Amino acid sequence: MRIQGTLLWGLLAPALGLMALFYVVPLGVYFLNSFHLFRDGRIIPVWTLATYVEFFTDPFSYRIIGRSLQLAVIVTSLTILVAYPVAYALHTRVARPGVRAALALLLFSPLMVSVVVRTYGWLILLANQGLVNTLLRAARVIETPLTLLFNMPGVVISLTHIFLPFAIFPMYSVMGKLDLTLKEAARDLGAGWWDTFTHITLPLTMPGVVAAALICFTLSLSAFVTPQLLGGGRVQVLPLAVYNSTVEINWPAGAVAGLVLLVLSILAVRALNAVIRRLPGV
Amino acid sequence: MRIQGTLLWGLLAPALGLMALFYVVPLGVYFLNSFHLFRDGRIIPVWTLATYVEFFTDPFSYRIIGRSLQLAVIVTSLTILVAYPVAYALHTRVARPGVRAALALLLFSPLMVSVVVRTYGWLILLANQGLVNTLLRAARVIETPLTLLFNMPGVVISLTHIFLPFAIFPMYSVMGKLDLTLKEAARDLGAGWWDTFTHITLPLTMPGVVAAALICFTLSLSAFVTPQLLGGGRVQVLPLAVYNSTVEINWPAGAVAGLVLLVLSILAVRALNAVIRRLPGV
Amino acid sequence: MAPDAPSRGAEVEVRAITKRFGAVVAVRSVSFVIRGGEFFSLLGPSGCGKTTTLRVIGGFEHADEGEVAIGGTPMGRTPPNRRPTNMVFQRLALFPHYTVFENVAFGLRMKRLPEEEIRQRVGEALELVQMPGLAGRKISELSGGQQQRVALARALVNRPRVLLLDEPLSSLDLKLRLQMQEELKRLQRELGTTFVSVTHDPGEALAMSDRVGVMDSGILHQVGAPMEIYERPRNRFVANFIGDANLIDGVVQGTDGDTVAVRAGGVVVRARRAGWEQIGQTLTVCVRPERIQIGAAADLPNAFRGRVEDWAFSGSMVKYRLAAGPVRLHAAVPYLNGAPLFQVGEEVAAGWDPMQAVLVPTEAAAPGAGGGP
Amino acid sequence: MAPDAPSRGAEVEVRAITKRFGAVVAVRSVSFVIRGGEFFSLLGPSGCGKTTTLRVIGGFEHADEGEVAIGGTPMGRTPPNRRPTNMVFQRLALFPHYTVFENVAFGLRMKRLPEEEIRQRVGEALELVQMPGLAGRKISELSGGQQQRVALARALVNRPRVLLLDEPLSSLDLKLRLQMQEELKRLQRELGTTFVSVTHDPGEALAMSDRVGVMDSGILHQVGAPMEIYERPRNRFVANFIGDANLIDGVVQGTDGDTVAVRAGGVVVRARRAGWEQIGQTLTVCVRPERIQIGAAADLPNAFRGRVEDWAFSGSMVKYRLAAGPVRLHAAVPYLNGAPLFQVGEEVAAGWDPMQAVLVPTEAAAPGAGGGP
Repeated sequence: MRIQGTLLWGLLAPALGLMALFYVVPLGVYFLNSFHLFRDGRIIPVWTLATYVEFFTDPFSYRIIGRSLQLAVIVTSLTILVAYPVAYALHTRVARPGVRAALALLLFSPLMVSVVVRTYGWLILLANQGLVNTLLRAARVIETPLTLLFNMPGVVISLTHIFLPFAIFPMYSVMGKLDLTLKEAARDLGAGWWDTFTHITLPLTMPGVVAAALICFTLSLSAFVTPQLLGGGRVQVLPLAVYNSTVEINWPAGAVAGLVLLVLSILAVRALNAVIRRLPGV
Repeated sequence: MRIQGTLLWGLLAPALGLMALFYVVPLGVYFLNSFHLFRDGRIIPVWTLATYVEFFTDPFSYRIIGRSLQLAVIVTSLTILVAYPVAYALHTRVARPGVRAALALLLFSPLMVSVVVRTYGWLILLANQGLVNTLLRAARVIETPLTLLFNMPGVVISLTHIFLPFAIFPMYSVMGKLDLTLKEAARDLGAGWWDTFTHITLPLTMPGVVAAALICFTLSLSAFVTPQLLGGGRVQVLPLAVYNSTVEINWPAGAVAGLVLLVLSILAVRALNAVIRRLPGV
Repeated sequence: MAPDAPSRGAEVEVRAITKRFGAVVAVRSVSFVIRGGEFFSLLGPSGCGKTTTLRVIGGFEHADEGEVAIGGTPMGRTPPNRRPTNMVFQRLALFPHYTVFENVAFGLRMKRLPEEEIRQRVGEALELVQMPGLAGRKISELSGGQQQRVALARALVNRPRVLLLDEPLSSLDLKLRLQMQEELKRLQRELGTTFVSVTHDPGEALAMSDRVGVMDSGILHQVGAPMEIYERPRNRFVANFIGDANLIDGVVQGTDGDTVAVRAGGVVVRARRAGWEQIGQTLTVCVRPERIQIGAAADLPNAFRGRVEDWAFSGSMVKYRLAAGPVRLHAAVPYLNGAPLFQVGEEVAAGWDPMQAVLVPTEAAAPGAGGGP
Repeated sequence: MAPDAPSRGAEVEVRAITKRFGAVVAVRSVSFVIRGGEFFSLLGPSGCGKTTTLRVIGGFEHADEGEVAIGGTPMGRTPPNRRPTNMVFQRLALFPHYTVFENVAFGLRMKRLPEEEIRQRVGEALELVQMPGLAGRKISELSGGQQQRVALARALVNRPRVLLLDEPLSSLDLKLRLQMQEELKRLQRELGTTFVSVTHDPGEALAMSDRVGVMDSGILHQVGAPMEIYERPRNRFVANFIGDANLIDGVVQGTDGDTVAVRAGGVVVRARRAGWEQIGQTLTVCVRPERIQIGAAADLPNAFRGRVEDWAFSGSMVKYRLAAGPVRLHAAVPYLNGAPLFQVGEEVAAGWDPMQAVLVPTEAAAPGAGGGP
């Protein structure tokens, strides 16, 4: 049953309007600033590529871009490595219903706690006088406290933790569609556990892995709160550059950084989509 | 095919460790602060309920809680109202593949743009001298500029926009499982478009609606960046209270507010889960 | 089967309808007439266009060309909710969130009938399908057969002029399917409603219908009473699809009274004259396996010797595969306890009464493709 | 069917296995022996435990009680990859990300055979199932029948002692299913491999198997050659499940030579003596519809008059439903062109040769339930 086209577009209108008015237009206007100039603490509305030239001739820009990509790659890899076994375990359903429910609650609970609350939790845990260092020193494993805060490791660990559910979701969903008799067939044909995993399960769940990678990579690239609060200004990534520039009323520089961020995201999405399309059985 | 329990728990260990070490423990430690005291700019490690008493006797706390719940309810309702027709339109597949792909890209693109960039886009759009007011004044619809920024409407609109994809996803997924012949059967039995929708489509897609509501409500409740940047300090919600208290080194007050936030989230999840369980056909 | 089914004239007229899905032509210029009070079946393999034809009648699809008239009124683009038809869907399409009662009542509620009348008519409909007392059940609590009955009651309670059934029994297992076939026939005879059924099961079509239309690749090959299409298939497709058939290609040698002699690879076989055959023409002799006699067939006009290649027991029959030179035959012999069996490799005599074999054109397509009444 | 199939002694021994899933007992103390080189079928309705039994043999499930021995070796908890069996799965379970070649080669690769040998054996296996030249195809590019053949080749290439087939033909449509039945029989005979098949289709089991085991509710009711279980069903379930059966409950009145007279609601019917019947005992006479003669049956020892309630044409047969007092009979009469038909309401004589009717116990369960040789 199909309803009339007119009625249908009527149904879509509020959403499309909202998207156009509050997404495309403001972004466009914001990005227009990138063609303006920032001098002596104010924006000069001339049309110029000067801000772009400044950005791309400043070595610091490349360090920020590199840092952003590095963070995204590390967080994505780590998240997938931790999340895949979890999705696999949930999928094979070894855990009894009670155990599974507890696991699911534990894994998806981060989504329920405000990022602010969580981030302050980590501050306590990872600080020089924090729980981890106190325990390690009490156990005489280390002498001087490890620097876990206001640097990459802290940001990486916390982002990995936040993105875990986002990575488990798509992989678990793809695994749910995996025909379990394929694994039985492999066993029947003489494959042990490892051969079954590498020849059947892993290749057939790759679409889920790539989807998870896509989500994690994009989210890492544009993560703002965690690098701001846990990075302590020492983890300079693009979203922070956007924020800092804009706070200093240097909207042109912020807009250029924002555009670079958008382009990187789009490139990542396209690359991973191309990978998905080449996977078998898709 | 089931693999051995030992091996399986081995697979789960990294994730469980990460969750325990970087989620349960820090949150627990952070929340322990709620039993301490903050006096004269420093934390006094005594064990007391004084901070709780202060929080729950201060009328301002209830205003913050009320404001948080109000924001969550309004944003959730608005998001569902806008997202349902979109999911429905995508589901009925009236749009040609090209149109559908364009729609999907438009709808899910907010996830690709850093929240910081997006928020600054809105600043431009909604400011007193911004695009909306300029256009409205040029068209002589209004005389004095509308206040769209640093108040509830701005925060509500931008959160609705951000959560749109999160609401469309579960509803679209439930609609995909809807047997289309049920709609044909209703038509065959004499139901027009509206009767088919109210008697068949809507009741059978309610699980998706409730799941979307759950996600939007929880996310709205703990939203931080948008209220901070677009609310201009005038939209006082719980995550901001946590942030502000903690920035002022008043960790006990922050912890209490954080706990209240967590409890509210859990209650919301439980309530909506109970609704889901009572829905027909689940 | 009710050979004395009341004929109320043309109830459904399908006039040269064609339906395309993109580049695929699902139905090609199909015409036929369904008489009032008749049990009509559209039969064919999956993808033959039978379900599309049914959906065009029901208003779920619109024909690209041609039109459908019900009770003499052209339907045009009338939507399903304003047609005098009701459908029993292939997967039943019962509303999972309603009880049995609410499912059956749905159509009456849409007509805004008074509660009293709804209650009474739903009760009657449930009795008609032998499901009284289960009105309060949830759909998920019913067995497959019970769900089938509810789907029937939900359609019949609206007293449609024409009931459309889309593979209504395909989800049931064998025993239940046979039982429901009998019940559908009983219902149809009791109510006098015109039934139009779609099925891929030749046995079901033959057993239930007053008339059958055989379709393939969007073409209606033949319309006729069950015995007619079984006895006198118009072409190879119909012969092969309805039951098992031995199709022997050969050249007409001559005629002799009612029979015609056909030479097929060294063997001469005889069949009933069709009237259109000509000497020297290449055509196909169609003979049903159960009409072939083996063992004591030496005195039949077209007996020959063959070797048993294989045999299989099917319960009531033993099916032999015979090789007679280049010709391969399937023969189905009734099996009685203690009946003699021929073994693989054994030489046997085989033959048939020529009046039990018919001629069909050799080419795959029908001579006057498009069929119709 | 190969009545001369080589019997190599007990190849698979199933010894009193019981399997529970939670509170449900899927298989109850089932024992039977499959001989080497035999085509054995487990037949029963869905949920009867036949697939569970097959999976226990293949090592996919472990029996809670009892054990399975293959080739004399108890299997214990040996996993599927170390058993001398291969399985053709119900939904084929072909690897969608591999080509036809890689699918068939999978088992050989797991054995780390040299590439040369793999290439050769895969080629042979594809020829065996008549699929040469398609080795490079993707699975999704194959038709249902071709996928079926690949699944067979993938299992057979490993040269298993025992090939397990789980409803191997259930996804194919009727014509293709009949063709694949013949081919499976041919393959089994050529290779001499022991085949164990599971099916819910009595026709398939009868046509393909050397011996059939009939299961229901986890119980093995009867094991025997196709004709044996059709002719001499051990109980009502077997009689009813294998083909159509008239089951007439009555009381034994007396015996007369080889036959026994049973009074059933005013009518006396005769059947072949079973040996265990006693005068005054309540039991059931089982007679197949195709063994009932109507019309000219007045001279049969147990002829009586009945009224035609309904009839249906099935192609080779006309099926009548007759009422003779309280007794209702199904009769299947061969249909030949021009054969006389009895109309609904007509009075006819009906009867059968008493030697064609057998006795079964009236109670639903078998006398010595559990069955097996």
